[in-house]
Amino acid sequence: MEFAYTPAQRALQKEVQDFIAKEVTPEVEAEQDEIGRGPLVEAVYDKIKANGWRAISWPKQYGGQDGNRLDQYIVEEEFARVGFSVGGGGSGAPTILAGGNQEQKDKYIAKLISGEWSFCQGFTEPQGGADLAGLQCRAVKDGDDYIINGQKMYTTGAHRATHIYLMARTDPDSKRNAGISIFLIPMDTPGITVRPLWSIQNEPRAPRGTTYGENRTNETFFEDVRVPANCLLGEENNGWNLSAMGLNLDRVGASRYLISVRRDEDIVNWVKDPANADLAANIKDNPSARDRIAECWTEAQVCRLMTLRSMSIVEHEGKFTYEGSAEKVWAPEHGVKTTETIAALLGPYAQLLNGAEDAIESGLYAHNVMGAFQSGINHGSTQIMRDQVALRGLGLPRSR
Amino acid sequence: MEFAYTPAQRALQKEVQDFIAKEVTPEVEAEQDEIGRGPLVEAVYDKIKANGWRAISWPKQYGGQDGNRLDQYIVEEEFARVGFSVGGGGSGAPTILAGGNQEQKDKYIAKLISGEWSFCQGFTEPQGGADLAGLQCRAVKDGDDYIINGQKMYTTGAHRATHIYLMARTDPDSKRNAGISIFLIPMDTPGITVRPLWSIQNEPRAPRGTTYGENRTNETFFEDVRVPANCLLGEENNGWNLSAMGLNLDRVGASRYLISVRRDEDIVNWVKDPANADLAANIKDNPSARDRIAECWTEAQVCRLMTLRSMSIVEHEGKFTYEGSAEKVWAPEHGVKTTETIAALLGPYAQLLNGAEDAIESGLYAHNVMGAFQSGINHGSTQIMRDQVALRGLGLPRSR
Amino acid sequence: MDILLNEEEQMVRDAARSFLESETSTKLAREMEKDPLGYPPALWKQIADLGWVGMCIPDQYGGQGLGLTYLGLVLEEVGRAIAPLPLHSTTVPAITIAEFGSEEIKQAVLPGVCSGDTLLAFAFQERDPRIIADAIKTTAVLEGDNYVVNGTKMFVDNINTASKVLTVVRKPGTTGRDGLSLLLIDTDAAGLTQTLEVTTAKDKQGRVDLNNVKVPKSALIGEEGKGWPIAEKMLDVATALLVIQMEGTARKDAEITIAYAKERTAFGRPIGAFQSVAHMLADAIMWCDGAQLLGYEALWALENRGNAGLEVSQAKSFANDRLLPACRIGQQIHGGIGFMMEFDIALYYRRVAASTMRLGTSFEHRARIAAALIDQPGTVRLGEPIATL
Amino acid sequence: MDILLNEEEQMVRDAARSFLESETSTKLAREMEKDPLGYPPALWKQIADLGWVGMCIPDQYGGQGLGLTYLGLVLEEVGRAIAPLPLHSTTVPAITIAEFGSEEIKQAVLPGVCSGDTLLAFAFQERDPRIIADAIKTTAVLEGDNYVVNGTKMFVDNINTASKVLTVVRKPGTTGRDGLSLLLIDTDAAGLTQTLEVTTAKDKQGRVDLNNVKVPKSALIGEEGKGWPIAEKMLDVATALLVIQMEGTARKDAEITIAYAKERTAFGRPIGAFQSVAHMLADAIMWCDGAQLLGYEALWALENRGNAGLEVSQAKSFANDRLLPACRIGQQIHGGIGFMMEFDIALYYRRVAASTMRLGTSFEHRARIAAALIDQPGTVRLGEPIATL
Repeated sequence: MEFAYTPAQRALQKEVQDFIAKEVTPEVEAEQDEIGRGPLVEAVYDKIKANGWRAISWPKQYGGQDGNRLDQYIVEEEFARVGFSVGGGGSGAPTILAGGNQEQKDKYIAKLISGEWSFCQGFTEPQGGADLAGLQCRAVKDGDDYIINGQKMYTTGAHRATHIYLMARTDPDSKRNAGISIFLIPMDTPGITVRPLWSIQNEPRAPRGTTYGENRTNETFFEDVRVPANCLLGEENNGWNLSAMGLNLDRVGASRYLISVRRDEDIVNWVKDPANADLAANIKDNPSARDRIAECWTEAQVCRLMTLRSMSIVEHEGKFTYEGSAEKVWAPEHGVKTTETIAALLGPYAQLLNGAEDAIESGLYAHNVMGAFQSGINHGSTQIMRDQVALRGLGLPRSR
Repeated sequence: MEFAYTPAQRALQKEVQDFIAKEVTPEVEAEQDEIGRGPLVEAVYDKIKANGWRAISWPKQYGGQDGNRLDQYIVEEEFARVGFSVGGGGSGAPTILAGGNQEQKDKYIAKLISGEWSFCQGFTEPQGGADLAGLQCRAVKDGDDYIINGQKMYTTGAHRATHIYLMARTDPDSKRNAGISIFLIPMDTPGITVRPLWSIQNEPRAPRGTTYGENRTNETFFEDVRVPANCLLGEENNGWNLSAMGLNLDRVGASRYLISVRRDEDIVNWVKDPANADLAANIKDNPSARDRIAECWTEAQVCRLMTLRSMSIVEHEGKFTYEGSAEKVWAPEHGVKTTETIAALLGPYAQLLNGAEDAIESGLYAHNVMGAFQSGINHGSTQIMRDQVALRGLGLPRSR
Repeated sequence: MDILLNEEEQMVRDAARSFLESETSTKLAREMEKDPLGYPPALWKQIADLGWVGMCIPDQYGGQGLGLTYLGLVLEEVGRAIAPLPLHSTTVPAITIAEFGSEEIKQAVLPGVCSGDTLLAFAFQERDPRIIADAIKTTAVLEGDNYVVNGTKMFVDNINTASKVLTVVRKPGTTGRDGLSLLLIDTDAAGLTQTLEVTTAKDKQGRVDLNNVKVPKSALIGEEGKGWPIAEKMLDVATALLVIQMEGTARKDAEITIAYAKERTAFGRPIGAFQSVAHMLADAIMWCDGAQLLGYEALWALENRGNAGLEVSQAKSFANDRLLPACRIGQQIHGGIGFMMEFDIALYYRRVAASTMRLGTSFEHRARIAAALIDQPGTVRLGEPIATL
Repeated sequence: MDILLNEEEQMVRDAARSFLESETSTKLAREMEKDPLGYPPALWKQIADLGWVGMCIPDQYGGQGLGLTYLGLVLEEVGRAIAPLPLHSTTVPAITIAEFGSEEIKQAVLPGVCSGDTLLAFAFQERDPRIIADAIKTTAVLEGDNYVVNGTKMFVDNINTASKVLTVVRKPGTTGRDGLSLLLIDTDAAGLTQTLEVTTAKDKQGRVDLNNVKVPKSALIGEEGKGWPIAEKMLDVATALLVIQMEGTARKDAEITIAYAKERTAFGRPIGAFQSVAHMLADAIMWCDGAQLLGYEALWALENRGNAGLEVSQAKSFANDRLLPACRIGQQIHGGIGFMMEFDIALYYRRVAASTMRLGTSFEHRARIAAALIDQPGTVRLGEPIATL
């Protein structure tokens, strides 16, 4: 039971903080806000990569440092706080490492963790959200190739990604979970079309740091897309198991943690800032508001501790039973609670979006109201996660 | 849309209030607290009966006044506030009126609504709580009689009741809901044994007015209990439908309403009472406590309005779809919330039970913590009630 | 006591619903979010002709002289349909003028309101957005026959199309509830500038800066310096009507979601067959019911009793606390699609979210409830009137 | 950073669990509720011999000199087993004496504590039960070599069996945090009377009336008038330990309920197969996990850092708010049987309910958290230490 970082971990954290203080200048931040990943931002990413920080916990042979997950977490947290995503490999690379053949590992992993390549996820379809097993996108073997037809929804980042991590049905007679395979497909393959889906954060655009502030996701269409057989990840018809692994890994970590708790820190710091004395007085001097802020803060600490528990389990090379799912219930619901509590405290100001003259913090809190609930839907709804806690954690019988 | 009583209703309410001010003397209250229904209390019940207040909404032919349900509600509320139960007939008489034959109506109803006779409920068994349909108590036809064997749990009041309203299986081959019948049986029938089940309110005894403050319920055993066939209510094997009707009627009304909201009033009045200035200051002057009290109060108003909605539906001779079930979700959950909120505000005093020297209000709030949750369990749990709202109110598919 | 709608009330509601179902749509609501006016004048004229704008205005000024509950039923339908109409923002000041204005002002203003020719707005909140008297800093100083007004009003709904704005002002040197007055200010007065905000509802709330604005003495509603009870009543009327309007929106959101839960399948059955989904929807409907019951009672009490502040604050704090979660359940059950700009359910969510933040936070309303319950002598009893302080 | 238990910690926990499983039972717990002492002296002697009482007391006084987290693990098991042992109430003042007492007092008192011969109690709360300095009204006046103590202490746990009670007193004329002192008072001193309360836990909390009680000067712990930091630390230690003890009880309650939900059938299947029941149980376990994680961190911070008030108040407010509902879920799922006196689940519920009410309400703890977060300069960040004020 050790609740503090080791001196080495502290030193790493400090090193990253110093780097950020020096490199993430107001100019870089302005570029982030205005155009996203422009030249200044890319230059910072290059330096991050040069420092080996994108892939501390990855094997050396793929460009990592054979380091541990907690060091990676420390680095990720610091960068996530300034809007940089340095979790090398996204959600695709861990699955390739676990389930790919050597050729695929050699081909993809180094490029993914360096950030040269990136995946978008092609799981959900118009007819199915949570129930991935009901998917209809088909991949039909044709000689040494597969021919793919279908439509994917919410392929976030598809317009920037180099590849798609696609789930398709390879056994047309299979029901539900069986008969599904994963394909790794370059986005420039002929027959792939990406169309934007604009979110409620689009007009006006949510400020940086908004929970689910993405203004855009996509629909991606596959029309007779021909790919070579080596695009198949792992065994044919084993995609369900591979993807389940990816989803599990997706539920814990710095970015998931921070999207649920950033507003807890923000509101306290906003209230304390003498520059806001005017509007914040109604919260700062109101015991009832203070009580609710303290309640949210305490819950945020539970989010933090649940995340650290997961990190500790990984350190021990232990197995998750329900802990990851519990985090994915607790943290999103907490994020919503804090968001709505702050909105209730700010009252009419919590309506004002980015660009409103009188908006607080560029409309951050108002945009958060529009986005926060999404973290309880994406990557496994809180309902499904509670089922998992009950089923795997408590050993209760399946309710279906 | 009329949210006030008519002048006639106000006058009735005033008449009852005046009666109570005069008749429910401190001596009567002391007797209630010490021995329950002693001679003084019985004398008041006799006067209540003489005033016709036990059965305003019942047909004149059975001793009622052909009055309306809202008048009955007005009277019931006033008496319930001082611990008198004047809802004539309990939960048995309405079912007999609806489903009994003329002989049974003539035999039972007048005596039930006058209070001369009373029923305890024999529904639940050791193996089944919510799932009444799984019951095992058997009634076997033997000539003109039935012979009954089985065991009933939570037969509250069985040691005082003159009769039991018993649910037993008459078709041994039937599954679940079918094959169940209702019997009306005198408690002094040979073969019936009543054993006390002591509740957590027993040592020490909960003070009057505690939500689920009953110190005792019972197990009732039936060993070769022989009853004549005319004890059967309605048709053989139709007991499920009859009892469902009774349960519906049981979910609304003054007593259900009051057990959920009494503490909302009590805590405000306790805080305001100058005699409590000492201990109440920490609540009275604490904006955070005031905020929570106001929140509970507002929810209590919703309980009140849901009850009035039900009364209005009855006035219109309308049909309930989900409104009764909604009340039975909302009000018990509210009662628990208020109880726990008050306990959180009172802190250590909310531990002190009846008889503790420093107990507040004879330990009312502490005993309420031990009892309040029971109102979300008895007569249909909140889970089952929410199912009903979804199924009948919203037309959602059955989840089983 | 019969809290259900009577036949006449049902008729008004049904008529409003069928009119709005045929004449408006969520498509129109979205178009109006981008429209500089924010409402279609022809539709406004139609509802004025139907008598909705003048519903609670006495006949002699062109109105129907009906009680506030009727207007509530219409606004519930406006909320349900998300009809882009400045009805709430016009009727609230009009009702206030009808109750407290001079005969001269009533004759000058109200017929135009009832006919649909004059749009109004009302302005109470300032930079400190609390709905208490202390928050009023905007000053009015009498100079000759004019008041000279200085200050800033915030969150003034539909200020862009109003020709007059009923504004709460303070005599310099006064504090608290003393010294407040209400002035009906021309929106084209020199020194008055407006800045529209960008809100989650994408409505037309604006900031109004008043810089030495000259307002004739005759524009005073009520007596000078004794405006607090008028302002409070105006806020109470505005708040109760807003509750019932937002409840209409939230209920429609829940109904759409219930229908979706019956149709959408996952894991081989309609998602509404999952107990967790069914229970969420049961909660959503019960929360709408609670807001509706409290809202109706508040409107009824405003119409039939003097002080209905308790009922109003109960209704708004409950609506704030429960209707956003009710709509969040809609989002949760719809999944990703509810996050998409073009999908209707997001429109309902945005609207209700914004309404929960307007006209007083739950904390403010509960502070008012607590003061009514605790800070005056005597005991309380549910169902008995309790005056706010 | 590794927040899981290490091997040594696991061993301590496992040993405590297996000892208590073999030596205690809920039957014993119920018997002790009616017993005048409230605990079995033989069992107490056994755990003293195992070193539990002196776990955090330095070796030179007969203790084991281990950190607070180890005692926490033992008390978590005591809570889990509902073992009727005055361990919490004795170790808290003993630890305080070991940290702040004079050498003379330590030598006089601690060896007897470690051996199990001396039971202690501690007394902070008064009629105004808030855990703030202002609530201390009990006075101590130095007259010659004795303090003369007058006042009333409330909710003093296991006062009936303690031979000494560590009592927080005030110098007359002082206010707030100034002028407080701690005195170790003999419970058989003339003028000290105790009155046991009747609590939902059916434990031995008592009121202590002090009427001109003479206490020798040598009984002072720390410096006269500078007792607040000592008292605060004592409360923090007591609170963190109580959190983890009550979490042990609540977790066992949840485990019993989970087992019940697997066995008990309704409508043709185990009730745990109903999604609503499954989700309730998932919540109960997550709430226990949250209280455990916060509780462990608070104990760790008390052991390893100076000011751990934030962590303590986080843990207690969360435990108060969530562990009673966790046990209520146990009652809800058990149905009527949970309301019966003789059924175990009611025992767990009563115990946790009482613990949620002791040593500070959620409102008090959150006020402390808010002050730490808001009322000092600088920014906050989760995971970084923040001192309470």
